[in-house]
Amino acid sequence: MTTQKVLMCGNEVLAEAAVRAGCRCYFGYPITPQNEISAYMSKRMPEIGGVFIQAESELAAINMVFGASAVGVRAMTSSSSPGVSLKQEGISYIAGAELPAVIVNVMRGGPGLGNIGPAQSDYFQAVKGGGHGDYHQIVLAPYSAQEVSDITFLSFDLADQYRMPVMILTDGVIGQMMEPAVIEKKEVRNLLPKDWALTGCRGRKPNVVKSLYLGDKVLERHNLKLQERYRQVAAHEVRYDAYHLDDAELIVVAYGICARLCKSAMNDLRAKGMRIGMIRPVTLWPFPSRIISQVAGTGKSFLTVEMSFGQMVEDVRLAVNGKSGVHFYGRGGGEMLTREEVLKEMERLYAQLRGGKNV
Amino acid sequence: MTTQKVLMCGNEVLAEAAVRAGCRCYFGYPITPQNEISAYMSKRMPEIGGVFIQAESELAAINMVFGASAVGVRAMTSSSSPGVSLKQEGISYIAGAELPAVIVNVMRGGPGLGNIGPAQSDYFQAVKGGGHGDYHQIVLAPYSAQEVSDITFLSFDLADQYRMPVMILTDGVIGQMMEPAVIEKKEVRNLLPKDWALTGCRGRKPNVVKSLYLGDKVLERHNLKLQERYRQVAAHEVRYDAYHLDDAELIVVAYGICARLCKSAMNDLRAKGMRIGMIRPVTLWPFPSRIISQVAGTGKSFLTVEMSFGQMVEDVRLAVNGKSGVHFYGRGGGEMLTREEVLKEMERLYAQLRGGKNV
Amino acid sequence: MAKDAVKHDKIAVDRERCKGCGLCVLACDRKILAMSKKLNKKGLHYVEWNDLTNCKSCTLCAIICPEAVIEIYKES
Amino acid sequence: MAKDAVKHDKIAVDRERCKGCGLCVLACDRKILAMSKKLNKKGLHYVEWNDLTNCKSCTLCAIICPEAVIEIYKES
Amino acid sequence: MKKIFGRTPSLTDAPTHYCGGCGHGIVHRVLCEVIDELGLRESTVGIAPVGCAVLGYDYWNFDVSEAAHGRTPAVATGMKRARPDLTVFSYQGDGDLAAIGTAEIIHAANRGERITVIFVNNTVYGMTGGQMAPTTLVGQKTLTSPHGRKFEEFGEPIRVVELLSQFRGTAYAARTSVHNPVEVIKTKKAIKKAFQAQVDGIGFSIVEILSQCPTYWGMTPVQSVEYVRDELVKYFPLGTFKDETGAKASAV
Amino acid sequence: MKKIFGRTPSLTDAPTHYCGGCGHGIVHRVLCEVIDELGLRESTVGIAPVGCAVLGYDYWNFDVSEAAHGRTPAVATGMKRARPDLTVFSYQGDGDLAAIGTAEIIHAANRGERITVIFVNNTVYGMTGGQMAPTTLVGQKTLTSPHGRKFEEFGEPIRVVELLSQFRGTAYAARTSVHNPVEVIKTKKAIKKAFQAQVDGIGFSIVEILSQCPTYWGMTPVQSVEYVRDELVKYFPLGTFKDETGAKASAV
Amino acid sequence: MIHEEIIIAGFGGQGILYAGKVLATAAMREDRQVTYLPSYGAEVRGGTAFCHTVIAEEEIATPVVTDPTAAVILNTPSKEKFEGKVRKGGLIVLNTSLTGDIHKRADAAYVDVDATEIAERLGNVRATNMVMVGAFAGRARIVPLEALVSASAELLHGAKKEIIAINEQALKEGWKIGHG
Amino acid sequence: MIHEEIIIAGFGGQGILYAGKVLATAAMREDRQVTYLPSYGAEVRGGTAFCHTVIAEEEIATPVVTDPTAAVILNTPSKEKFEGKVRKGGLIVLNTSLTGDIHKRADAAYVDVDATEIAERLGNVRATNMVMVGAFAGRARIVPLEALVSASAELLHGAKKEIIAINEQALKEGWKIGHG
Ligand SMILES: Cc1ncc(C[n+]2csc(CCOP(=O)(O)OP(=O)(O)O)c2C)c(N)n1
Ligand SMILES: Cc1ncc(C[n+]2csc(CCOP(=O)(O)OP(=O)(O)O)c2C)c(N)n1
Ligand code: SF4
Ligand code: SF4
Ligand code: SF4
Ligand code: SF4
Ligand code: SF4
Ligand code: SF4
Ligand SMILES: [Mg+2]
Ligand SMILES: [Mg+2]
Repeated sequence: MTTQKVLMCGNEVLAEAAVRAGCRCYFGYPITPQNEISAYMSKRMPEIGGVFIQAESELAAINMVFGASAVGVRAMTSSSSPGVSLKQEGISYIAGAELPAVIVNVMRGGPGLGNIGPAQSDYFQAVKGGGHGDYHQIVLAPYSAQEVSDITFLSFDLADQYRMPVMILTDGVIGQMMEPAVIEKKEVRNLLPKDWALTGCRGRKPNVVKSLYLGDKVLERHNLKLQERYRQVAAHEVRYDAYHLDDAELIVVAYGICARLCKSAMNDLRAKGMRIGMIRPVTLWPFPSRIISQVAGTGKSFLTVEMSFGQMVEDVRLAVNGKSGVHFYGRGGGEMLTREEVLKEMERLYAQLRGGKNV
Repeated sequence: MTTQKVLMCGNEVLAEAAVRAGCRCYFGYPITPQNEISAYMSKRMPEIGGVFIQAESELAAINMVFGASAVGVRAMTSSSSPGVSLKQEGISYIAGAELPAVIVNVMRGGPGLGNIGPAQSDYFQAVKGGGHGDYHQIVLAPYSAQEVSDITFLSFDLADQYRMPVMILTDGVIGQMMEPAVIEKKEVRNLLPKDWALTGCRGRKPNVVKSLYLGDKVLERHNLKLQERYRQVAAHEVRYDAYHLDDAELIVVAYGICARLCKSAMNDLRAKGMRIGMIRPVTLWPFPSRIISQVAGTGKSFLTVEMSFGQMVEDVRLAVNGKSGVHFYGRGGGEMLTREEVLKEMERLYAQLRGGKNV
Repeated sequence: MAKDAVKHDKIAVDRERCKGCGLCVLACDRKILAMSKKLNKKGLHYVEWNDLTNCKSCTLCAIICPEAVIEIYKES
Repeated sequence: MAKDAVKHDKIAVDRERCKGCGLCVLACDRKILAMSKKLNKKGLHYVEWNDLTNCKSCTLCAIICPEAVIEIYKES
Repeated sequence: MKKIFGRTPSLTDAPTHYCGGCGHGIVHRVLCEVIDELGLRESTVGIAPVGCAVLGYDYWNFDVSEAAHGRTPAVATGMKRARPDLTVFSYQGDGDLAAIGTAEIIHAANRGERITVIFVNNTVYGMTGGQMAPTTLVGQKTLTSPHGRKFEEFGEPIRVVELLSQFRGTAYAARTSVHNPVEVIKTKKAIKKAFQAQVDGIGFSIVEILSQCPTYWGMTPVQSVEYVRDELVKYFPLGTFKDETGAKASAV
Repeated sequence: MKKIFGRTPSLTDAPTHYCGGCGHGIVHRVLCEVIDELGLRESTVGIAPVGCAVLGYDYWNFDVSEAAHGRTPAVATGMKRARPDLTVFSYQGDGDLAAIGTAEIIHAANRGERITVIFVNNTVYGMTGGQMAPTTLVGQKTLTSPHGRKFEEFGEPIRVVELLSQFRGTAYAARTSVHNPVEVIKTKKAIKKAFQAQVDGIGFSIVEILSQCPTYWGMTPVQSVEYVRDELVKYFPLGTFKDETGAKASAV
Repeated sequence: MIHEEIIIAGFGGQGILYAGKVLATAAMREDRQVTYLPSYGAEVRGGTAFCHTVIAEEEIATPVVTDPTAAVILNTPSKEKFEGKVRKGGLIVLNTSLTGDIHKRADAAYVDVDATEIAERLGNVRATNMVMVGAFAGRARIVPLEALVSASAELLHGAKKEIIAINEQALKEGWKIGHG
Repeated sequence: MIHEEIIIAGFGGQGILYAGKVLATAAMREDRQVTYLPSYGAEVRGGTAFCHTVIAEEEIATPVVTDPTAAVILNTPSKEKFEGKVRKGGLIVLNTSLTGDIHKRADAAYVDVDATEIAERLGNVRATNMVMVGAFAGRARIVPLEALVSASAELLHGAKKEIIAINEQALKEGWKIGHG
């Protein structure tokens, strides 16, 4: 594999980027629309002396990740919505035990078995915590094949740096779509050696990996440490794209595949003279609340566009905190939004805003 | 069993109330601090010709609930945090398949294995959706043994009426604490016959219970139907207690065991002349946003108190929408808040509010 | 059986539903069935027969058909 | 072994850690061990012995002890 | 001329979504024939798996439920315990039953749930594109075993009925196949026995059916049935592994 | 006088939290002795279960991980595949292994993971207060089988090593007990063989150890070991069910 | 206004939880507000067992007793743990058979009860808990003796008559000592 | 400015997805923006197979083609499904060997290609897809023939030389027809 431009589907780009990012263990279980990841890994891992296991279930897979990570090796699992629900206990354990791990959710339509269409309806699960307890995972949402690659490299570094789970939250279209990408590492971070890993206690005291904390306030202290780490992540790792915030009267907020449609529609409408801007969160947790909060008020309104019935919009509302109107447009159940309907909605809302009061 | 006052722990009150509410199938798996429910059911169910199974896992238990409910029988499962994480896929399926079901989460400290102390850190999981897809479950949070009983009766009716999962979200202290209660049904609802249930197709067309919806926009339509139902629930089923909202300058928002502490502290401080009020959500979903929104502004501030590092406070913020300051006080990791610390925090904040600007 | 099923007195096949798998052809030890060169609307070669005199209405072809599109008749 | 373990030349028992389960008593076929009437700080009857002459340092008592609080010595 | 073979009432008139030659269609038909012959259509609840047979409710003319992947035995347990008067069967693929659903099937069998399991073993994950399953043969190439399943890495195919027949709760366990009409007829007989075991309240019953997946075996339908006949049955012997219907039934 | 019996280095000096007479303590000790005798302490990673032995890391003087309830075989798989040079064992109770963790243990065995499983079967859920386990004897009263386990409702106790020894991936499978010193010694030997199988890369190894839980059997410690001796071993026979260490080891 | 927050502590097997329940049940039958909470948490096995009982006229804010008005202490480790925690002016009831009679607190009232010995004398050492509860109630006067006796019987329904009788005796003997 | 949104449709086994990938790869090598998306969703088996290819100069908003500028149609069910969907003034390439040559749209341009027959003549019916892609590209002129030929070879790396050669031939013959 070279670092020249390749035409691969998002799932394959993700798999290859993971390999190049040093992922040496992949544990999966079949589910559409992410099967290309397993298929790719089943060929690729043996080539580089890595581990591929098709686990007996998503539960087993996430716990294999726990094991590989506990002995200091970069590990990943991927699935789609129902399978990711099954991983929630495991993710909570990984968070509690301060292990790095990369988890991929290629979202599909829900709830239940739903369908295999592209969706963004697991935002809450990913961002608010589908597992139990006060924990967070870093959540990254790519919107192109190139970004799938970049984010995958980043995910492994972030996971190691902060010793916490990182979720790549994407959807069936990003996963299935082929688009040119250059798969190479772009950012370098200084990472500490994994002296906490279970590598055999030769020459040191035994290490323990655990999330059980007994005794008076012991678990609370552990939690406070985690909370402090989450604050650090929130302070340093927020990522987003912003367009035309200065003059925009309507700011669209959208992530992943939706953001592509919105950006294109925005460009068209700006060409017609409409002052529309956009914020595209790349990290969904930590959420780019600060920038939203900063631009809120000052005569701007927001439109959140999602392929769900309204999840991220809550984070937008929390950031705006009443200073501007926050509108929502979305579809769900595995239906893909079209560029045209998003454009129409933006146009309609913009006209309405201009026409009347600042709704 | 009579309807006289009994002294039982919350878990046992819940179990007995479920039986009296017509629950005929209970499927559990051991986990502290809710084991009294299983133990009680293992004795009680055989007495009334009901079903008790200790399932092989929480996953099996929630899917047994799915099965019993699909054939039209009232069914319940209970667990505590890690076990409830394992049920998330099943809950999403139940929601998608429009089945009634009652799920109990007696929360403990997390994340991961955590400890078995009382906690409120699964609020997000319960309320925002720990499973995949755009769905909701009704979430009820009792704060006394008596309310455990009342809410249990209500849960089965709500589940049947709206054909959706209902979660009783409580914690180790409410579950373990004994307190007098009268276990009897207090509200009557007109419920429709379960003509959708799988009871054998004699004399009718076959029924199907499913959450898979294939074809163009079919799943979206199903979701829109669910969304409409959720709006109905939100319009009709919000429950809360409110105290002194008229004159309060500081309004405390707390649920479950926390609300007891806060109420008592509020009473003490009011006796000292401080204008403190309180809202105690009984339904966490649908959340009592309207009342909060109504009283917000008008010179009032809010203090949310939780046994977590801040989860419900987001719903308070969303409801307040910037019209008032929203403060947070909480502890986590299975540590129980004390009445004294809550009182002190209320006092401190109240003084600060009075002293200066409306923070 | 759909209206446009092709019938004979011993056998009827719903050609439009036939998936052309050929399992019936394999099953018939009298070699009565064969795949048509023609395609049905789905674009699949369906099953057909030429001479049914030897057909003993043994139902073997129908028993193996995954689409359940074969009916068999016999003098009563 | 904790400092306050009660020692003899053939056997030593950490009485404070003894949980009084009596499995060692059962294991010793020479009936050398017995439960004390007295309690340790945890409030448990610990194990004791009277005459160790017959003790053959066979280690059976130590092998069964779930708390691993028995040490055995032997002339080398 | 009298019709001596046609569709049975429990089979709806819908065309299937299965690939040409797929064994699922054959199994559906004999299953429905058994239900009709036993007169159970109006008291039956079937459970469709997550797998190629997920649309079972389109083809079965009686009450049908879906279940989460692998959990049909738990769903069936919930149903049967709640309504012992119903006839409950769970229809499962090998990924569904022998991978993610391992715990559920073992415990349902061990508890002796009075349910019937129709287990369609095609040695791959059909619905998701032909991945390796717990029943994939050693050496068999699949999407996720591109060089063939290696014993050293992924073990041997699991023999499900042999395993389950060991539990006292299991009343009936057999393996059949649908690669030719004779085996189809045997399959039907086995399914009938399995349902009878349930109706008689004897215990858990299961029929494992070797079934061709021409698509993900990369074969024509004809090659695929020959592969069942020549290869699959070597590792997965056909036969009855447990049958307590006679003994206990008379006692009932 | 020379010390001929004392604590082994792999056993920390911490007092246990176990009830008096509990078998876990005995198993811990012999396990640690084996690790030391094989010189594996510095390359071992143990996995503590969710169960009474959850605090294993307090007692084991080597690297230890926790795992979610029932998932230790998956965690062990992840570890061993990632770092084949480590010695990995999973310590599990009967609730952990035979109920919630059924799928994980079966597939780890079937894949022939080079891990060692120490399976402490005390026929109840100790940590959560004495509920019925998959290994609870028929008739045995527990918190959730107040009138004794009924076969008709909950089946028979699962015989784990018999089941697992059937997979070709399993290199060593034995059942022992710790109800008297002789059996403790046998247990130690079995554990040693099991670790040796791992070290030699032969396959999956498991030792099931019958262990008393005086607390939830409602017995004194002495009664509890007698119960193991007189009752438990009748249903759970002691012995070696599979041993490929000799054959394959020489080939390695 | 009555508001008692009571810790009862000892080791497992001393019937600590039962003692708390008897007290709580008796108070409930007297139409008091009452909560009872067993200690559960980190250390399940070994160590001390204890429970929280709150008896009050007003709604009870929390069943968790952090600042006890009284401690009923049945063994030495519990004495070590709770003697210092009782609030100023509070009440400490000691089972002197096991704890000895050293009083570390000058700002609390003590009732010394040779409870284990009394129970043994009554024919069942397991009635120690009832002697202690009786002594506490005799002093604190928040529930009448009769209510305790019938609560004890109610909670033991199905038990042997002799045991019920011994418990009654134990409560009475304790009460006498507490009442002074 | 180039902006083509192309549907290629036929039945499974006709190499529909491969055809789309060849087109997309060729366009990428020409430094165009390009996306390719196989249809996935409800009906996995049976029915038509199709894919979406978008080739443009600007960033592509969505890979999902809802309003195609062109449809490359390989069989009758696909004709039924997509002929009406092509946008006004768009291009429809028909494999007349299977679809026949009836043109239902007056507001779209047609290219009729006897593709199956041509492919059979070239010695491999499976090259039908390349004939069709060639014809489309010959008409639409968004990628040069050479780019298609090398993309086809690139994607078949490891395949037999004859097959690659037949594909090349098929592209060329198609191109000629499209080019007109
Ligand atoms: C929790 C979960 N994991 C994975 C899937 C994806 N999935 C759908 S069907 C299937 C397995 C199909 O294989 P099998 O059970 O053998 O049935 P077949 O299609 O071969 O008949 C899988 C893994 C899912 N829907 N849910
Ligand atoms: C997912 C989950 N379910 C349940 C529990 C509660 N739990 C803790 S230990 C345990 C089982 C203990 O039984 P066993 O495995 O037999 O071990 P023992 O205590 O008897 O040694 C259970 C169910 C948990 N922690 N997590
Ligand atoms: S009925 Fe028998 S003989 Fe007639 S076509 Fe079918 S298989 Fe052949
Ligand atoms: S078996 Fe059925 S589907 Fe297959 S070719 Fe024969 S008639 Fe057609
Ligand atoms: S060493 Fe042997 S003889 Fe000596 S006390 Fe122990 S068991 Fe008895
Ligand atoms: S076996 Fe150990 S713990 Fe038990 S009584 Fe003997 S010395 Fe004490
Ligand atoms: S993929 Fe295999 S199992 Fe699924 S329908 Fe096609 S042939 Fe049947
Ligand atoms: S409960 Fe049972 S298994 Fe657990 S420590 Fe006590 S005796 Fe041992
Ligand atoms: Mg299969
Ligand atoms: Mg156990």
